[in-house]
Amino acid sequence: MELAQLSLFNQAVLVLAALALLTSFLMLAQGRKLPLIYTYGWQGVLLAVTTALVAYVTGHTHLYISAALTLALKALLIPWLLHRLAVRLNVQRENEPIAYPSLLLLAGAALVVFSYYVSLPIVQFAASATRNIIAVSMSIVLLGMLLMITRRRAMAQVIGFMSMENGLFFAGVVSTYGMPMIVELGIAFDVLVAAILFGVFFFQMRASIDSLDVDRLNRLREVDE
Amino acid sequence: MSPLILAYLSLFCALASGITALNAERYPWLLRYGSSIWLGLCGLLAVGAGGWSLIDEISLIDQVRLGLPWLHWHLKLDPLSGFFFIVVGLLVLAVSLYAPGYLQEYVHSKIRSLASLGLFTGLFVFGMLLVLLADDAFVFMVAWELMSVSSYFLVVYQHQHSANRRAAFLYLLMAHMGGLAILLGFGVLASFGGSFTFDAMRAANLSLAWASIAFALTFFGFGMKAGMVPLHAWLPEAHPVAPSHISALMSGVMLKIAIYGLIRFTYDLLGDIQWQWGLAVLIIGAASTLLGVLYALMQHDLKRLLAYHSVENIGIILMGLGLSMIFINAGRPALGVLGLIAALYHTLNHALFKGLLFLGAGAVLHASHENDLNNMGGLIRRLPQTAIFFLIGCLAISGLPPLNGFVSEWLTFQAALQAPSLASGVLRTIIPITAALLALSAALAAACFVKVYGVAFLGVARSHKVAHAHEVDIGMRAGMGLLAVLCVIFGIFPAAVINLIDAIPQMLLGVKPVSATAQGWLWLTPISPRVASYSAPLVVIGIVLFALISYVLMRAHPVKFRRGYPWDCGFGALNSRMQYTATAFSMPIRRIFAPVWDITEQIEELHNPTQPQRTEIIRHQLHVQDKSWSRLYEPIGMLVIAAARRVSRIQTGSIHTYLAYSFFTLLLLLWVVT
Amino acid sequence: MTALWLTLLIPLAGILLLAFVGHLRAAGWINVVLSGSTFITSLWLALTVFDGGTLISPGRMLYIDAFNVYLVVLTALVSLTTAIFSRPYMRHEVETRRLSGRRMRLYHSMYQGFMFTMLAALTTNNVGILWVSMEGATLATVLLVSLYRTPEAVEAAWKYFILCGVGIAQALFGTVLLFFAAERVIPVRDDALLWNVLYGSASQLEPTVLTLAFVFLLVGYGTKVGLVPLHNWLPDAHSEGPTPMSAILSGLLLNVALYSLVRVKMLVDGSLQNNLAGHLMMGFGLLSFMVAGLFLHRQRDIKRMYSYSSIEHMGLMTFAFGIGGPLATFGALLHMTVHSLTKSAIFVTVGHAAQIAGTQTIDKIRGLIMTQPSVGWGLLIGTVAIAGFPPFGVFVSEFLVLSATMKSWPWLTVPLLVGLAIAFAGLFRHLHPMVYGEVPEGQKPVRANMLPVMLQLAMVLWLGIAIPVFLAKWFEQATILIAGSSPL
Amino acid sequence: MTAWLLAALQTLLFLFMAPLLAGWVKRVKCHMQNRSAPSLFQPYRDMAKLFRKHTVLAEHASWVFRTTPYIVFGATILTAAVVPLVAVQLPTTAIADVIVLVGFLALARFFTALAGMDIGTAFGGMGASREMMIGALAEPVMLMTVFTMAMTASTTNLSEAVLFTLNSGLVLRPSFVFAILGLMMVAVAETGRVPVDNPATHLELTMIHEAMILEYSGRHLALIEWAAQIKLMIYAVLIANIFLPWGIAAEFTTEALGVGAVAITVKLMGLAIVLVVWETVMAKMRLFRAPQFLGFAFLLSLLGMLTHVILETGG
Repeated sequence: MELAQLSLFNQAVLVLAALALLTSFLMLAQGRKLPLIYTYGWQGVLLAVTTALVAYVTGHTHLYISAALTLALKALLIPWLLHRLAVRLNVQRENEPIAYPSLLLLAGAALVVFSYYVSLPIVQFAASATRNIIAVSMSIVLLGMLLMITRRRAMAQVIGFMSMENGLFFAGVVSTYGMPMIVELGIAFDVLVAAILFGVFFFQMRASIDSLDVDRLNRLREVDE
Repeated sequence: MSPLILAYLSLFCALASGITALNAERYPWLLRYGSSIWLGLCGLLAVGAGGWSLIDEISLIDQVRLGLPWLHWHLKLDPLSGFFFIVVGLLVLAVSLYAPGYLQEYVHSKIRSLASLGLFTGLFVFGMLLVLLADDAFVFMVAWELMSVSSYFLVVYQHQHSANRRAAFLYLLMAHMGGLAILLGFGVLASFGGSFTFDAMRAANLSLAWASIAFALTFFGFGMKAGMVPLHAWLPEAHPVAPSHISALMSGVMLKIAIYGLIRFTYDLLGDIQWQWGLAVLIIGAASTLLGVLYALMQHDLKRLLAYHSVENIGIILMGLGLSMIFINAGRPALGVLGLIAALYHTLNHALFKGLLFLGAGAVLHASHENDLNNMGGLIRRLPQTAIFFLIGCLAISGLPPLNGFVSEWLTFQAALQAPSLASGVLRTIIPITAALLALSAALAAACFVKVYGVAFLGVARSHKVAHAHEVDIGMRAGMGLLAVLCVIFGIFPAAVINLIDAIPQMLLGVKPVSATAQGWLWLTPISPRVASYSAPLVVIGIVLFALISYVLMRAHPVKFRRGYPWDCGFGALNSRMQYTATAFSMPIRRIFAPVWDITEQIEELHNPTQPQRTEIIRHQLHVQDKSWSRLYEPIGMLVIAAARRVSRIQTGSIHTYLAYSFFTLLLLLWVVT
Repeated sequence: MTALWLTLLIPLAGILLLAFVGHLRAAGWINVVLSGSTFITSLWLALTVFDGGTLISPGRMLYIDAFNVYLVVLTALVSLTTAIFSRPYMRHEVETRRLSGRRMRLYHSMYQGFMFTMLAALTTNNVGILWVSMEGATLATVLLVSLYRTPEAVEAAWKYFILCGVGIAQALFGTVLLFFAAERVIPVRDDALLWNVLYGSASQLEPTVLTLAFVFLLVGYGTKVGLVPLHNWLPDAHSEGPTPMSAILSGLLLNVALYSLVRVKMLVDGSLQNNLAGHLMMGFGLLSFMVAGLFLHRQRDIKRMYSYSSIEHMGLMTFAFGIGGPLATFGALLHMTVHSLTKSAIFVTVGHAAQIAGTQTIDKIRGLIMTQPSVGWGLLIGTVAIAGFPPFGVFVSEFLVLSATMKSWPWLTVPLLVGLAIAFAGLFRHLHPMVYGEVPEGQKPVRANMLPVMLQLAMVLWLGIAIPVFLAKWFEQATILIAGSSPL
Repeated sequence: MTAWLLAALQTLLFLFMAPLLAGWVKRVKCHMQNRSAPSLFQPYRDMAKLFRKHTVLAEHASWVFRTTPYIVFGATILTAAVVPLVAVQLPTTAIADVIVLVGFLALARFFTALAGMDIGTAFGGMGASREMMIGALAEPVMLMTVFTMAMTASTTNLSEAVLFTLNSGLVLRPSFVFAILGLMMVAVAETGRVPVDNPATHLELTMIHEAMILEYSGRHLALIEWAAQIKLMIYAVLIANIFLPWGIAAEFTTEALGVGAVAITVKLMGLAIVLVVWETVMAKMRLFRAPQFLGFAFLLSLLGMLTHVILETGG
């Protein structure tokens, strides 16, 4: 069913979802740390607004709470935490050279096509309004993983991990209008603790191998002898 | 009071002997006397139970509420297991007499834990007896591997030397693989029979293909444990390193439990036997016989030589079984029974004389702390009675007429000689050739044991320790004496033994070997008096008669004896180094059968620097290696290590590759599923 | 019901209590007392379930049936024995200056935290809460892995955190899809994630969505179980963390992950007609079994070697659950119990062996039997048991799994047997020089409490010889639940 | 009872004829090499002299050395009792068949080798080692010829085999031709005749059988020599009676026994001549050429068996 018949709010939801996907691509190509954190922040904002819109459109009041939670956690608290860490570890001006950025983006596009292909059988059962956004949410998850695989800096990997969590949260919102409240709280709490622990780990890595370059972490291997 | 109760009592005594030895650290006499008495009791009861069930030809079944909830332990004592009960019982009895004396030396050396020696001996005997009673695959496997594990702990008892550790590891690895193959064989039968009890397996009707697979697997498993040629490499490593009375038990009895397993599986569970199986068993048996004796000839470590020799005797037993399988399939059950009787009789004989020889080797080791033949010599004067028993053992194992080794080999020959009655021409040619191989191995065995006895006991002592050896104590001599007497008795009265054994073919094949003892106890006529007959008692009477006559004549014309120097071609001053050593003795045979071994021989001539042409010292180094190591065992080891190296490339250490692994697994699965 | 609440609340209280008092010398004893009381309440819980059948908490938040109650008891038991072992072990670590007092506080509270998350995962009725507690378990142990602050420990912790985080994220997506499929069928929105409700309406769930959900959950929880392509974090995490933690990680966490995987498989089997879930699990299980067996041959570090042995056994269990027949399931359940008991006993002796030799590299550990017979013999008999030799229980479960494979997939028994032989060769090749041989100079026995090892090996031996009737009935109820029919 | 008496008589006859055969061989050999020959009864005189002489024992010799001559002689007598010399259906042949006969000879060889090593000098060891090598290679050939005979006559009992060849009349069997040649070569190797070992030599390094009994003297040497002569006669009688049994007495009437005695003496003298011709023509082989010699003998007996299986039993 093409865009025209959808109500204005539905169209807005689709636009915001597309923008969130765009932020994932931006993060994929972004070398510097601070813009990376800000893009992640923007992705959080977009997801929160989409959730609020979906709540308004479908009338599921409890979605407002999870929207607020996302906004507070993923748009403000975690980016602020990461920013503070980047400044204290003075890695904010580091520019990580990304090998073959164009190839990476092409791979990202292929992932989006793949996740659309994978989510086809699910789509016809989904609720009408947010049906085809499931593919978008799945591709945000896969792009997050791709980001973690391709980046050498620990900070970039954390952000990849966090954007994956965003994708998952968005999938929950989109396909089933959010999970039961107790589960939402649990997930939010876990993500927060994970972020704190990442911070702790940054300092431990700095202390032990005095660099945040993940490729330096290859002492435990069995391939050479 | 039934044989089964006796069997349970003997099992209990075996366990008791293990447990009494538990605090042998503080009270060493507990191990030397306490557990040995229990072992002796266990041996007696085992012989009683076995004998009773064989004579009355009854088989008793029982269930014990242990094991899996739906598969309680099924136990059964029938003539076949009764016979093997006797074999185990006799040797355990002899070892229990022998052990106190032998362990005296272990008690004083502080570094080894006596408790583990006593405990695992008890468990070892318990495991063996339980295997014989097992009537379902679960108990069989539990007892089988209990036997393997406890004997592993005994082999690794003196674990200071790295060679012992390597031998023990190889032994446990091959025992484990053998066990797994047997488990798979039982699995095949169980999947057709419905459940793991032997009765269900007997009822299972398998297609020819599945039956052959099951047979191949169990033959591989039992053959590995018995020490068949391609899979024998662990035997000469493991048996010599265990304490001598344990290697006597292992070599004498544990190999027979593998033979029992093979007979139980092929004759009892599989039922209709194919001639291809028989041919395979015959050929592998012949190969084992010949290669076993050829390897044994090259050894100069006494216990290693005896261990290699077990490979030869197992080969003879396998040949007997192979022949009987071929005849049964060819519709000649009478001849099949003859082959089976020959195999069983040789099992009993081998247990006796191999046990005797190992105990003798232990006595020599105990007396002179010397294991290498090239340092022994002249022991007949230092250990007179051990020398007599060892001589009887050597005569028996070389298959010389009056003794028991000859009778079972003679029966195997008679079975082979009936080949013309078979239909297929191929078999008619192969069987005589294998029989010729058996003859060659018997003669080589005689050569080997002339070497052993001649170098060890006769001639002049080659080392100081051996020159001052002292006779072993009464217990050890009693153990050896018992086995020697049994060897002689079973050699002189074969007909009586065959009467005892004929309950087994009656049970397994439904045919009694009536003709063997038809002519009364005096004659042994396997097929018919016309075809072949051998009367051992008359031969012995002839020898005794001749001895009397010559004694009387000698008494009549006494002649003085004078001791003089042996002929030394006039050079004078012969010393002990001029005698033929074990390596020298086997040199001709080594040069004839050279391709059988990996021989590395070096002769270094050290010249005096001042006069280059005069050779100061000539050093001869010889290393004879079993060919199966370089052909079979090392390649497999290399294969596994190479595979492991390739596989370990997965663990590259970089987190990106790990993430990539899970990412691509997810994508692959998603692609597969949709 | 009170037993259920107590079993959960005691560890929770433990976290807070030990957070303050963890650095004291008595902390070890408090830890033991807490684990002991959890074990007693879990026994009490087991008895109530054994008589009264499945138990659902009033708020339908907790759900106990035959399957997870035996895992709860097993978890509590192994945590008790490991706590007993960890008291002297950790004091030795503190004395030898490898750990500071402050970190002991973190260690003890996280120990109880780990217990709480695992018990919660086992007892919860809500799939979402199951995911949350699995994530909680990961978070609790990640700090323990990097307790020693060596570069290797930090690296292992980082990899453990990232890989398990990514894995768990997949599982979350799977849970979302599960909820998506369930929500369409179950009217009440809030109990669309409850196990008992889901089982009730399993047949109406949409098959295609469920397959996708199962794939994500398989990859997610499979990472936690340590199936081969996803196993890379496991050897690093087990070898770098403190030994008590490796014992629990190896003995219990893998079981809980497999428990959740089997729960999902029961659900998926209900709706799908074909046995796709079973085939996938068998494929992964067999692959892990073979590859881990080969890995054993190249190990340098003793704890890494035994962690690969855990991967191998988890592979065997996944394979058995994959086959799915009553016999295979009974065998897998028995194998889970016996493996946990033996593996944690082995890790206890490995810990003491490492302390005796002062290092974890296999080449430098020599003559254990001579230095300290209890440790040497414990390690030897433990490895004999884990290698699957008969008198011990591992052989019985392997015997059952092999006979089940022989019935349904005869040709698969060959790789199984080859795998068993290779794994056995790998284990014993390294064990032999360590346990036997002369004592290297300067090697002194260590203060060690071998009671837990004796206790657990005796239990494994008892299971090997004769499975007690009540345990058999327990497993039988669980098998009926999972596979539908009873093996007896 | 007369059968047992006859058997005893035949054994005694066997014992006392053996030195005569040895004397005859010696005599023919000397004529062949146109040397003046000693009298036929020289071996008897040597034996008598040796029985009266004192015995000198090596200083380290144990009881094995002293009892070996009696055991060797006893075993050889038992073998002689079993082999049908003049008559066939004797009860003693039932005591042991051909394989047991080979076993007795192996027993004798075993103890001689042990005695050789008992002295403790290099020669004893060398002789024993070479004797066991030759014995080991000869036994399969001997048994292969026994198989050929047993397969044709479907019995291993000597008298039954002789009766079978007797009753089946003049039949030319290729397998028997090969078997005879094989048995002859084995006989040469076993009794230590020329190509393998030179009985008349005193050069220690070349002799095999002589080296083992180097230290014997007096009564022991007499017994050992006698046993060797009986062994030579046993092989000759085996070749003669099994493969060319014509003339042997089938029943116990006096004229049949007379004819049998005459027949066997003629056959033995003929065989002796063949042996002597063989020995003068051949020269002693190097020790490690003996395996080829015995390998060839094994090939002959194997061919004998194969021809029997393929040709004679009709596939």
